[in-house]
Amino acid sequence: MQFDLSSPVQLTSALGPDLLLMGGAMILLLWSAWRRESDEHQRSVGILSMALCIFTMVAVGYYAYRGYTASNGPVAVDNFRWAIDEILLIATLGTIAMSLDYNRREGITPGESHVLLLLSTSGMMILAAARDLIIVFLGIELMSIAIYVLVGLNRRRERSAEGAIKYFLLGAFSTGFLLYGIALVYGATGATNFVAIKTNIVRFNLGHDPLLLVGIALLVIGFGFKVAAAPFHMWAPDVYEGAPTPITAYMAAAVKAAAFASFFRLWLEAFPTLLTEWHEAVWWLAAVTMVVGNVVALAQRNIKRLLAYSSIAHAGYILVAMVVGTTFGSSAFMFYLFAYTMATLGAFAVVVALGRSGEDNMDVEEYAGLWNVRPGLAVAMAIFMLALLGFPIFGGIGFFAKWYVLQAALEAPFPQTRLAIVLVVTSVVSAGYYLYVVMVMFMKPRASAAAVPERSSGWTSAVVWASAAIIIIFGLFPDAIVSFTQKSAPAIVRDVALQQQ
Amino acid sequence: MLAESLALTAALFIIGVVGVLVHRNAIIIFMCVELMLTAVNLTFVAFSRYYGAAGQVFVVFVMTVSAAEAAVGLAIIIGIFRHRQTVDLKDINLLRG
Amino acid sequence: MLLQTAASVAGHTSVLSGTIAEWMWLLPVLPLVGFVINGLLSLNSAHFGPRDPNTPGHHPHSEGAAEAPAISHAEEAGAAGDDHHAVKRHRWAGVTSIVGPGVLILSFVLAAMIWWQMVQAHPAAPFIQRYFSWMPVGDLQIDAAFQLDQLSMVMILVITGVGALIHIFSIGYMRDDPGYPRFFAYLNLFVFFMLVLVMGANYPVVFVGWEGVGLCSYLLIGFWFNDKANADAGKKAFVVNRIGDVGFLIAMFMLFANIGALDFVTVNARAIELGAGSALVTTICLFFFLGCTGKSAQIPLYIWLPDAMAGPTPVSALIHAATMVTAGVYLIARSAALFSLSPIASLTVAVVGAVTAIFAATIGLKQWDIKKVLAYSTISQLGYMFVGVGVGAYVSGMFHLVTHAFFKALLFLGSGSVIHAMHAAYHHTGSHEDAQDMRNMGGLKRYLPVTCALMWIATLAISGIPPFAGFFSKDEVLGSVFARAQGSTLASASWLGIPGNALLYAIYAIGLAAAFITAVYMTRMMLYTFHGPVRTGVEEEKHLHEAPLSMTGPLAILGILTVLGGWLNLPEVLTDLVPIGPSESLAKWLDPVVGSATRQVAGTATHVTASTEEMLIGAAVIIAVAGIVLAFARLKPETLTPKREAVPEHGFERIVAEKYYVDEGVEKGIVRPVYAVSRGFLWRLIDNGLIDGFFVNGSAALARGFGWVGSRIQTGNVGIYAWVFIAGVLAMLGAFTLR
Amino acid sequence: MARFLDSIGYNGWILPALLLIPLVGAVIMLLIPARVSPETRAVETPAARQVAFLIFLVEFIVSLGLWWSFNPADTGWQAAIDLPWIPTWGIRFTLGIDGIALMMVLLTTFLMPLATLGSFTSVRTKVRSYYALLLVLTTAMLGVFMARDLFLFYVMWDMVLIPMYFIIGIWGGERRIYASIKFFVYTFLPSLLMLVAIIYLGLHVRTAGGAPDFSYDHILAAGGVSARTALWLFAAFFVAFAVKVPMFPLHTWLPDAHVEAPTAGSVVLASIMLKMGTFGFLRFAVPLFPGAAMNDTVRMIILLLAVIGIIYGALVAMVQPDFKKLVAYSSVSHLGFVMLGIFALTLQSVQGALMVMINHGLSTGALFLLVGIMYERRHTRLLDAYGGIARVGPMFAAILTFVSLSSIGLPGTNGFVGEFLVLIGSYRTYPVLTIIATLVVIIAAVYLLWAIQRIIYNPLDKPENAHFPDLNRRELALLVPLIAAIIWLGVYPAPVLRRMEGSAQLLVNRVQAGESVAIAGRAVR
Repeated sequence: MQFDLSSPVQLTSALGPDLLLMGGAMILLLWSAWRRESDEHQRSVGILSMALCIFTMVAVGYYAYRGYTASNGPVAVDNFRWAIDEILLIATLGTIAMSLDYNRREGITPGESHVLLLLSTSGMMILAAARDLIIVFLGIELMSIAIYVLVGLNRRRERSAEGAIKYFLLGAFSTGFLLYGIALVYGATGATNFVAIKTNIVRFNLGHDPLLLVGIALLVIGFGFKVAAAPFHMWAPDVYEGAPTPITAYMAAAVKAAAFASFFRLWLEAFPTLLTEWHEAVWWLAAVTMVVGNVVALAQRNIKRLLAYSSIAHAGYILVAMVVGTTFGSSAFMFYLFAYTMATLGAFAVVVALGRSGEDNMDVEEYAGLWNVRPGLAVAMAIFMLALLGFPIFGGIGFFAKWYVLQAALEAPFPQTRLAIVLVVTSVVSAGYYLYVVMVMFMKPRASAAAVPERSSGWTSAVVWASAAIIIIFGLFPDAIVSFTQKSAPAIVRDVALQQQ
Repeated sequence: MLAESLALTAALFIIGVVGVLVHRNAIIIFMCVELMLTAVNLTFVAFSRYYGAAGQVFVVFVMTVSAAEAAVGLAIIIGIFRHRQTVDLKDINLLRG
Repeated sequence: MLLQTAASVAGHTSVLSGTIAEWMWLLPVLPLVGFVINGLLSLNSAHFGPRDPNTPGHHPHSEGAAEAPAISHAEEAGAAGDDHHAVKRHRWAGVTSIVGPGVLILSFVLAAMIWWQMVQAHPAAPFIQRYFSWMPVGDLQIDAAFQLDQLSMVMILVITGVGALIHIFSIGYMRDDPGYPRFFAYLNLFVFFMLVLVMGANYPVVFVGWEGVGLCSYLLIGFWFNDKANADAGKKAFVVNRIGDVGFLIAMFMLFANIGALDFVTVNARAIELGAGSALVTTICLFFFLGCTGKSAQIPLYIWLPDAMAGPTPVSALIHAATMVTAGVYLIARSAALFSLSPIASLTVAVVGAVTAIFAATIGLKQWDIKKVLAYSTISQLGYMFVGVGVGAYVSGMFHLVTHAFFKALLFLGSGSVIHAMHAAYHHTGSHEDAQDMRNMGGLKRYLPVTCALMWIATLAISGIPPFAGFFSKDEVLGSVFARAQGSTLASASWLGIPGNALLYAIYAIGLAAAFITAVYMTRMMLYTFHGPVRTGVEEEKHLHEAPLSMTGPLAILGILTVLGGWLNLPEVLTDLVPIGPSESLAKWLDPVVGSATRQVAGTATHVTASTEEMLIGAAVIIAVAGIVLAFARLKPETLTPKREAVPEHGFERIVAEKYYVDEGVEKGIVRPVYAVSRGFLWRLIDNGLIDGFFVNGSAALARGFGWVGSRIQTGNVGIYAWVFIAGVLAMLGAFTLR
Repeated sequence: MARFLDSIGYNGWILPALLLIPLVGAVIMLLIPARVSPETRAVETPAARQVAFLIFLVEFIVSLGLWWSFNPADTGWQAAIDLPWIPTWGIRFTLGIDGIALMMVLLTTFLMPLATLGSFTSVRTKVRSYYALLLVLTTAMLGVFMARDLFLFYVMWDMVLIPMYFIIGIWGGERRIYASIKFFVYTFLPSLLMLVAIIYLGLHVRTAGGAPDFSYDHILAAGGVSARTALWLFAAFFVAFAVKVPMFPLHTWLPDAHVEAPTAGSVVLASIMLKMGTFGFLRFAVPLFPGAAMNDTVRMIILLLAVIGIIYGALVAMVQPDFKKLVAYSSVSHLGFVMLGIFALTLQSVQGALMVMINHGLSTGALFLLVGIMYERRHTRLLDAYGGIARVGPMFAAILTFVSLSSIGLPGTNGFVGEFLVLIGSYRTYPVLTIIATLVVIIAAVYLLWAIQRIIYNPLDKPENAHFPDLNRRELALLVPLIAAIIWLGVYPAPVLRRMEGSAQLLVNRVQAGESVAIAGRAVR
């Protein structure tokens, strides 16, 4: 059926899953505030939140299955949104599972942490749905404010607090630019609804209106900050290192995904006709991000920082899919997000599993000879590293992600061969640090003094093995996901793509 | 009329940006960010004079959100102050490299 | 596989098909079997060699010491314990003594039977047996096929005959060596490859033998490998031969590219398509000849042969005198059809041969090592053969090849028995004198009468004194040079601007000169070895004694051959004077193979007039006699001092004694520079420095460097981040607005 | 034999079976029960190596049927299978072999058991994983030779890297970490460039459904990229393969990788993985872009590099103090012959190139096994540490000499057949280069004879060599098959040549045709 978004009731039902998650989160919040803080408490809250996530996933699945559509309005109802939602929820699920163990180890007792995650996720879901600049802003803020808190969650760790303040200040700073951009676009086009913006641009032929262009530029900056694209990435390494590891995973996976989703939708729905205008800039953004992320990662010795830079690099790869700006690009984008989320989640899960209280052992060298003591984790970590590297078979789905993006880049109306080359070369550079991790785990002898890391409880391992399994299985038979992602382009992009070809 | 107001807001925004760039005290920086947001709000208001209510609505949203942001932000700043007895960002650089 | 296919492919129509000749594949297979048996026996490590590393192989400054079994006893004894006279024979020595020579005798018998069959049948065309397809690739069809004709028959007889004798000799000579089975394994393998060489029906198969014999000579020269000098000599031989082989290969490539086939029948048939005297055929022939210079130790590739004397003496006799080194001559005779088309190539062959003949002869004058003398005389005699085949007198070349095989084998084996005796003597007294240096010999005729007598026969033969074999063959060669000078395609051709006939006269003169020198140094060798006072030493003298029958027997047979060898090809002038036998029998025998080619070169005038020929013969004999007389007159064995008191020569003598410093020149001029460049420039600079250091690791380091810089910018100070952010903002605004 | 194979539908299942057996084997390896030895706390799996050997043996025996089931007359794909894999991307799981692939497959399955046998005593730690990796590696290599889909080919091509990376990095020598990462990056960069080219081709040729099509046959049939584009694509493929081969300036990963890798690793690297490069040229780079590959300039450059590599490799090998490095550089020289043969592009030269590929696999494989044997006994590979070994180890000496001779290319051994055919074929098209290349037979003799002289000849003056044990049964068992193969291919290579001739001829014709087309096109333009 088709929602008529002009009617409040139908709008509400169109937002069903998001509201479900939000409402559930509120209830959980109350419930968790009800009882005394204790580890058992935070665990039960966490488990309930996970249940809620799964419930929401089912709801999303149902919506997708029913193939709802909607008239033009503040929110979109299309597969793109559902796909993103599922990815986000998977990431949240994994994060909560990790934090269950992590919080116990770090003595973080308040159960609200999980609820905050849920709230942030609901913000992301709204962001994924948003088809109106106001909603975009709300989504971003709902997401970000929760994360500011989560980063500083571990009050006892000074680094945690430092990360929080850095993220907060810079985040607010960038929000300013984003908002200003929104304001200017609004000023130039007189609309905040994506489709309206597009139509106005065409109608009044605003192709070269400086106001609009500056607005778009500021929007690029705002989103660029959220997805940690160079040169707006400086916060990422520090914040990722400072934040509690599960939250880092959450930021690397979910935040990036959500921001990208909105970025993508905005660009393909509102500014497709300006492709020639923004293409150049985003091209360079992608290239610079790939280079900076990969090259600087080479110098990292702290696993969390290393993964932070790797996530920056991957933002670059995803931007390549954006530059393409076709249906193909969007499905490639979706596929890549999925693969990337899985690998990142898994990698951080391993880090959590191997972490010690106070996160004093984040140095990669700590993993020396890991293979001898915890072969399972070592192999899993190797899989994640190879997946991030985009290596066939052993890297499973990671390779297909890269393959898909490359294919999209080369299939674009005007093929992005140069960008593809940059992508390829930087990927080789990335081998320098991904394999460094592998090398340390498998080829460095374990220091005799080093203690054998104690087995982490089931939840983290579950995340590790689940993501590993998904990576490998879909790495052998990616067809299901491929066909799904091919369906999941933003509704409007399709005809855009058609226009272009 | 629009041009002047836009110029004013732009000036305000830039002042805020420069403030962020030159100051090292977390609180002041945050104030400067707020200044930027205010500039944006003014922009919305200015535009909404031509396009109707949407801009005004937006301003309301922004103000609410920034209020929430301020609350969280100050909490975070206090959090760091607990650890370091300072909010001078120059000294807050454990995380680097 | 070889066997079955051989049986199945018997359907070849030739006068020889269905006869004993069908079994010719057995000729090489027999030695191969011997090789396998002996080879397996030799792998019995307990007796592979002296086992105790603390008794170093041989006395450093006596290469000769490497020779004798006696020394090997010493080592074995040293390994075993105190008893210095303990002889530790290989456990399987008995078996080897039967198998090793046995297979040779068998294949000689078979060869003789086949030869008799050929005498009966007189096949005009070669008898070819095709066993299986070796390298079938498109239009390149190379079969594993053997070819039997008069030319290969001669070679087969020489190889198996002389080979058998030398094998028998080796029983006595090598019996007490711990590596006895290995020795015979190598020897058999050599005969196998040599037979493949002469029986191959196409160039690639010949090449198999060609390199195979090279391999065996490598293995046999380095037989006593635990002396570095020997191993080096072996390596040198192989490498220098390889240089020649490159020529052989390239010649084959050119043949295939231009004729499209490599088997002799087709090549001979279509050689003319290359165009008589064309540059192409000349190039092909010259490349082939390069191969020959390597294998047959001609200038410039002769340098390996003297060192090859490091091998056991029977090896020197078989490989480095009788058979392998003559392969080059055989190849040219085999390719007569090609060479006869190219006067320039032929003249080159002749010139190189002549120059080598005189050059080596002069060096021979000053050598003290008895085997070195023989080595250089071999080189010089090979020069004669090349002169023969060079001037298109293929028969004379082959003739000299055969006779040379007889008398040079005799000389080597004789020197072998001398060295054998010397070693025995030195070993008994435990002295470490050089057993091969003539200055330590003298007066041996008293102790080694048989050897002495037989070696004198050979000496006279090589010096060209009638009626010994060498006289006839050498005279045949020189005579045909003279004949060609008077009228032939060569005479009318011009070589590097020199008119052919002048050149040929010069070659003839050089030949005579070389003959004279030959007579001198051979006599010198005999004098110093067998005559005058004994310089061996008082104590040693007691132990000098003649070799056992197993060694003298073959010597005797070779002696007979040396005497009668001339009858193979008596010149007509002689048979006209005194009817002592059929004339020109070898020439007639080889006519089906090389006749046409010879006529192609010589036209009608194959021989000079009888009167001229008598004159030439006279000159040759006079020269030879003069040489011997001079030697007797000038050389005073009495005044000679043993090696240890010997004073080094001076001036030109020194240069000659040092072999004109050719080896040193090669070492300094080629070997060292190549190594230096490879190590210093190619490996260190290009490989490690430029490619690896600069490009590969350099780029990696560059990336890491940038990474380091990037992470330094990440100071942790938010202020900086904001600035970077703003920089990005400005860039972005610029990207959107400035166009 | 052939009838029996047909009766069991051999051709229907053999190729996937060959890919599957090692994978299953790898799983089996990991399932082998391990016990922790009380004293050394080391995980011990005594059965592992035998099991691995058994699996490889089964693989070889199963693969042996191809020899008979292969029909030399048919130049098309044989034992072909074609299954859908990722339809939405037009990627299919298609396998098949022609004469060239046949020989490569057999070479692989023949060498792997020997390589396994060769590392029985040398690999003592983490045995199970070691053999599991070897098994996976086998699957990948076989996949490279069998793939008929460019995507599948690429996946297999890269799949080879990881096991080898671990084998070098975990069980390698002192500088193993450097060597492994160098090997990986060195080969990974160009292979990704090739990936871009592959995608480009796949998009250029589309299926009926509009999805990109990576089927080799279709791409081959389609052709028709502009000469300029073809040049770029060829360049991408060229770099990927040239590094693997390795061709002259891109060879420096090889000495490190070979020297640091454990014995089996070196054997696999030299005998099979280098062939993947030349195979790539024969199967992809040259036939897909005949215009570009046979473009006079390109061709001349490649031939020059090949000849430089031939001479350069030999000269550098000549001055190596380390025997393993020497053999490694000699590989550079040998593979140069292959490149010369391929790009001289006459039937003889191509056939010769194929022979050299096989022969190099056998001889160099044997040499590396011998190096491994030496190393196990004396724990050094420096030539000067040896001398006079022939006295104490006659069998070792005899075999080393023999193998070296085959590597030198002595007639009667396989080495000669290959080099002879390459040279005689190349002479027809490039006489001068061929003559230069021929010179290497001298240098080859120099470096190898000098090496073996310093090992087995010369005085036995080092006490530690005095008790150098001769080959034991296992070592004989793993060397004798190689020697047999060396003699067989040297004396009677006709069966092999006959099986490869069809494919070689097809390749030559195809390229010459394509070349002429390209030239014609240029003329028109």
